[in-house]
Amino acid sequence: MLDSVLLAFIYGILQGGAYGAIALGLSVIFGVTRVTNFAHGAMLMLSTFLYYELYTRFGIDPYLGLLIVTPILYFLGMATQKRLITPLLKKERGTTQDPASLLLITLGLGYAINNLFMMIYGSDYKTIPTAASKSYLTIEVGDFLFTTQWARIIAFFAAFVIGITLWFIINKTELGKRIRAVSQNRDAAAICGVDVYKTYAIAFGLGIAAVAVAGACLSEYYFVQPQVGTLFGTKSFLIVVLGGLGSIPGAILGGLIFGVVESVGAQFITSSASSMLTFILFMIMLFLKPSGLLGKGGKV
Amino acid sequence: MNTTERTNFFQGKIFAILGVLILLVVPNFVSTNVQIVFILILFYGLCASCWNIVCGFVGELSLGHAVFLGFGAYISTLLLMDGSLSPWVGMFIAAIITAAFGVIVGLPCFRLHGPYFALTTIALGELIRIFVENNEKVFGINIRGAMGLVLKQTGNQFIAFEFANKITYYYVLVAFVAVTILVTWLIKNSKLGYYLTAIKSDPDAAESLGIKLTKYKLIAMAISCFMISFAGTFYAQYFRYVGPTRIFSHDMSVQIALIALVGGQGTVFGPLLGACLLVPITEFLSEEFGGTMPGLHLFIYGIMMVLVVLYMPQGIYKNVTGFFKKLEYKIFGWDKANRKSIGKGVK
Amino acid sequence: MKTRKLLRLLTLVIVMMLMATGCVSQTAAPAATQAPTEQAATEATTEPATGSTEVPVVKIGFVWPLTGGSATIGQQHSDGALAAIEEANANGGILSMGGAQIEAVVYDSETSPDVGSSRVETLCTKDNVDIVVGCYNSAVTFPASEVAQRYSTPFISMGGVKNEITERGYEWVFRVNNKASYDVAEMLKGIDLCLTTYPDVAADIESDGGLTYALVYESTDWGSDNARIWKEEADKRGWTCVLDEPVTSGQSDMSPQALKIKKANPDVINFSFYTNDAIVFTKALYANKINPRLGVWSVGGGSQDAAFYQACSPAEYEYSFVQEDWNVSMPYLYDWAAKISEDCYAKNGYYITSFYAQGWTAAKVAIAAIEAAGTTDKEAIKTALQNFDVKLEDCADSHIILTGYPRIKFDENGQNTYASGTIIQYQNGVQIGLSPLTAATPGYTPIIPIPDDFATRGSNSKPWGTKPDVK
Amino acid sequence: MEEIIRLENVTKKFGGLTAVDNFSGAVETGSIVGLIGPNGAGKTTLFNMMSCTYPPTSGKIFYKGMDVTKARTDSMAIRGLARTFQVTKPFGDMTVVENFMVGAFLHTRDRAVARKQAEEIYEYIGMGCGECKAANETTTVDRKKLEIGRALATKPELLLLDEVMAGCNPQEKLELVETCRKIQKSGVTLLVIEHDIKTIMSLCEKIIILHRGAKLVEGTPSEVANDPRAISAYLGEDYHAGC
Repeated sequence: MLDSVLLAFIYGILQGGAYGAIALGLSVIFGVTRVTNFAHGAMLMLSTFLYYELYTRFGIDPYLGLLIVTPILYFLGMATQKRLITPLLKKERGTTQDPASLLLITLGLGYAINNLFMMIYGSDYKTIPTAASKSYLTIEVGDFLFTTQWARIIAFFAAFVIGITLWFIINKTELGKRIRAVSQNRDAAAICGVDVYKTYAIAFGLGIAAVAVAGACLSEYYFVQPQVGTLFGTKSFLIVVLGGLGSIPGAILGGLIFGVVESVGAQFITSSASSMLTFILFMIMLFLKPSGLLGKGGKV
Repeated sequence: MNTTERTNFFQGKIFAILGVLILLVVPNFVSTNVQIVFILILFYGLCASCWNIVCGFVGELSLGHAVFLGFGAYISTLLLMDGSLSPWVGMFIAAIITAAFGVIVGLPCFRLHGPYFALTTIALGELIRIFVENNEKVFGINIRGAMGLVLKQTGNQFIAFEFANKITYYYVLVAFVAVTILVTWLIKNSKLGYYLTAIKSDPDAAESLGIKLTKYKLIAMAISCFMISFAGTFYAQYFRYVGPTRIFSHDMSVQIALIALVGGQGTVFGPLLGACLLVPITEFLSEEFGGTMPGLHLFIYGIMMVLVVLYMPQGIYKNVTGFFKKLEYKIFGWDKANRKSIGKGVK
Repeated sequence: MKTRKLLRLLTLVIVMMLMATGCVSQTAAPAATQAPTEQAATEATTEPATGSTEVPVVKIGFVWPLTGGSATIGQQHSDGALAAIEEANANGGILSMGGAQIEAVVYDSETSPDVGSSRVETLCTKDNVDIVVGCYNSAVTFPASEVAQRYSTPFISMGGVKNEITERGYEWVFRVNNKASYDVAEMLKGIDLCLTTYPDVAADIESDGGLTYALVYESTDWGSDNARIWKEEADKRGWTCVLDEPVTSGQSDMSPQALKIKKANPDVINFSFYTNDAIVFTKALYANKINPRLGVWSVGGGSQDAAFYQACSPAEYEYSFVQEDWNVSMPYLYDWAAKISEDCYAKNGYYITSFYAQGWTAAKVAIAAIEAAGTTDKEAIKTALQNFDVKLEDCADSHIILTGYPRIKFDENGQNTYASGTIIQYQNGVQIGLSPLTAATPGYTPIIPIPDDFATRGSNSKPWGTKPDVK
Repeated sequence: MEEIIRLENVTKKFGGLTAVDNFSGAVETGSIVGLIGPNGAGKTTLFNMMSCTYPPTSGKIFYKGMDVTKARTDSMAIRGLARTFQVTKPFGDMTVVENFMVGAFLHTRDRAVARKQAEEIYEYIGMGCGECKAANETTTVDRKKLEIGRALATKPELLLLDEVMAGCNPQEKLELVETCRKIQKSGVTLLVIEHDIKTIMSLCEKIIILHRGAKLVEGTPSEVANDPRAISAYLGEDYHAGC
């Protein structure tokens, strides 16, 4: 009994790390621009398709493909902010705030991207059969057997690498100073000579680049399929809110909690009931402390 | 309010009246296949109008409204199947239960705003879907889990809400839509409507004027759930099958919301207009290209959404009515003075 | 002022009249032939048969899930059905109707019940097809077939296994493929075969307190239906259920489920998943070295999909049992089936699967029924279907039963009682037919108990789709 | 004279920051009181506590003798307390008159009645814009007036005005002062936050100076103007000299 719970806990942690890696970008984008990017899942899916194309056409492993895809997604993120969100922010200045429009535009964008890929690729489940997905890490001590794909372990550590990188960029660089300034008070930052919209675009780009890295790890062991985005997109939201919107460690912590609850929960109740558990956990959290576990207080 | 406006009732409304006439009369003369599209237009228009009552006026984005649609469908159908109760009665019971459920759900949810509210509604929708899919029985009621509810065909029976031809279904739906539009209109022109618009604009200021935020939001929620439950009953009776995977789906919720938003949230006719625009397009695209280019119609949904938010943040309602008004002036040559008085009516 | 008002009123009236006439003139033509209710619909369709001298056209409507959860499967159905029609047209169309060409109208159900039934309605009303074929998913087929019943249009159900589809007394609905209860019965029969082949294993199980099984299934109509029937049947045999695990579709890791199974330690695992979950589940079982002595039994679904075998390595599915919804030995038993398989590979890049064969057979049954009726009168087609009786051995020219059912004959409910699948086991990566005997690969027996050879498993495996060496 | 609102030892802390520190004071019915002090002195925080936007950390608030420390914001409006906001909060989707109607609906359900009252207030306030103008298209001064009018529409007994004259030119300020006087004459008690010392000195009967969250001086305009503490902390020597 204890064995299986312990193992479930470890599997949950591993899975949670991957969730966290995906959710990080979302958290950063919200923290800086206050935009809830409903197109996050779609961006993830888009990146996995780019890896898939690179792999099937040129045989490039997604871990290598990172070098190509991450910049592409970074610019895609910047373009999204510049072309779609900034015009809305500019329009809203001075008039009454309508935060719904920011939700809607990303929702529409996500819907469009998801279905565009459905149109192009159909809904086949594609896989990228690399070495990392085929080789397993196995620890066997008597009855105790822990085994998982290397790709999953890499995804777990990727969460921390992405997290630390983002944290470093935001807290330790000149660019980060601007980002922090803008996220705290956009008008004051503008007065101090920070190009607010450019900084927003960079932050959005960073968030999307982060999801591209997570996409590389995911595409190593999961499917490449247009609906993958929706699956992880919804989860990412729950995770980010649980951990605290805008908090980098919060996103990872939220991911780990989700993974563990799903996995350990399934040992005691049926799996489908356990997937309800995560939703319930999310809603309880929201009603008790809407700012999330590690989020800063404030009105929601 | 000047005299010309009163004497010319038709002024500025001619195309609206024409539109209503088309919706009322044309389905009589078209093939069943076109009637189906008309039914879908009104069905989605109805759902979007109900969504609009709470979300359009209060300004929060609910992405879980399919839950209430499903509640209506399930309760009235279960009453029919297990209680042999006519859907005409059952739908009112369903409506009351759904409204009560809406209030219970709304109580904690309305404490949240913006993305938090939207995400909670998504979570709620998924939660209910998974719950229904995995439970055969709830409180001793046989909800039949993932199998869904299947209505047996009994022939053309008014009492059982079953008709041989589409046109009868259509006119039943017309009645539902008319009631919903009327309710929306009444709300918009009453204290409730003013309060909701105030809450949407600025909750703090609204509260300082003595508006009980939660109370009025919940009233709107109750009305919205009450009405959308009728749409649910209609869905069940029309398709004669309710499956949790579809009716509680996230896609359904998003579709309802998108139609209302494209049409124009917070307006009386906007959601219906949105359905008139989007449903025929998507039906056409999915019929024509569904086999070759799956997802095309949903892609169009997404693109429309982005364009509307960017260029017509109020929805197409304002632009469409504006266009038809201009057209009217051109055709009928109304003078400029009148035009000004018309402009006054717009907020 | 007064004249102006009058003028306006006049214009209004004229505009409205124009609109009204516009509507009428647009719709007058179809309205005359397509007025609602069924007798008008038959009127419209009899037109080509009676009134024209040029080659008439016969229309068959298809609704498959081309998007949504089971899209990959629906695509294969569609491929098969279109290939069947192509072949029929090349052979001169419907001969009894003077070589009428067959036209296929294909719609996407989006794996959604309401869309599916709307599409069937469109087929019945707008396209005026003579027969409707679909829709794979039980949840879609169920309401969709009712629409066909309402429009008195013959409906050939293919793929949907829900028992109730042909248990409603609908005279216009015919199901070529098997019911869910047949699926389960076949699997249980397969297990019985294993036990009778190896009495020592059976004795071991008996001494350990009887057979235990675990059910893992996606929490949808199909999955839970299958689990329910399995449980009912297993209860009759006195087997013990040690795990009943519904799983929400779309899992990215099934290790927790694997742990649970390991703890429950069943003799048999039965799972029903579509492609994505089937892949993740199979990988997790293998990684966790779960080795039930009577093996892992899949109801089909994802395990019959080519995509599954591209994603999983042979070691991962080695020794697993699959209930295939067709006779897997068809391409080895019949030359014509082998040729169709080759053509399919040349065109679509895969050898025929159960889904392709199902699509093919359903289309062929529809064509044969129209051929037998000799007219597009729906009543006649219905009668032809009711009297439909074709045996596998008679298909050398007509190629109807690509699925390998011994016979197609519908009972009073419209169910083809001869529909059967095959229980296969992967041995060295090759599909070995085990049961029923007509589909068994000669010279093979099931490998039971499953050897504990994780270190070497799959090292000699041949690629998926390799023809077994018939001993 | 009767006191309409009374604060007893009210303290408000935001985290480590003490915004209002042990403040006690009262406003008499029918009077017009000014609340001044440097930025960050806690004026708006006091307003927010009086209108029950948030409760004080400690201390008590009495409105017409009733303890309202933990009352809800909306209930205060029904009791007769209305306020304006420093940063104007018009209902941008509505016209000016409709804004007033929202206030008027507090005492009526009838739309026609509300509209009539709103139009009366519109005349009373003397807005400079057209009736149909959307509220978010108005000028600064009209927005300030909109705030006042909307509050007035709830038929208050106590009106809290938070810097309604900020951002207005001298001419407009004069207009607003007149409006305030008119409101006071109609029987409404006024509590005014303002930065323009000259205006407030001429308008108010009593003035309270807040400094770092605590009450520094309280008294008539002339008393305050000559108080050395007030001069050193807020008014400055110049003002004293100029007087």
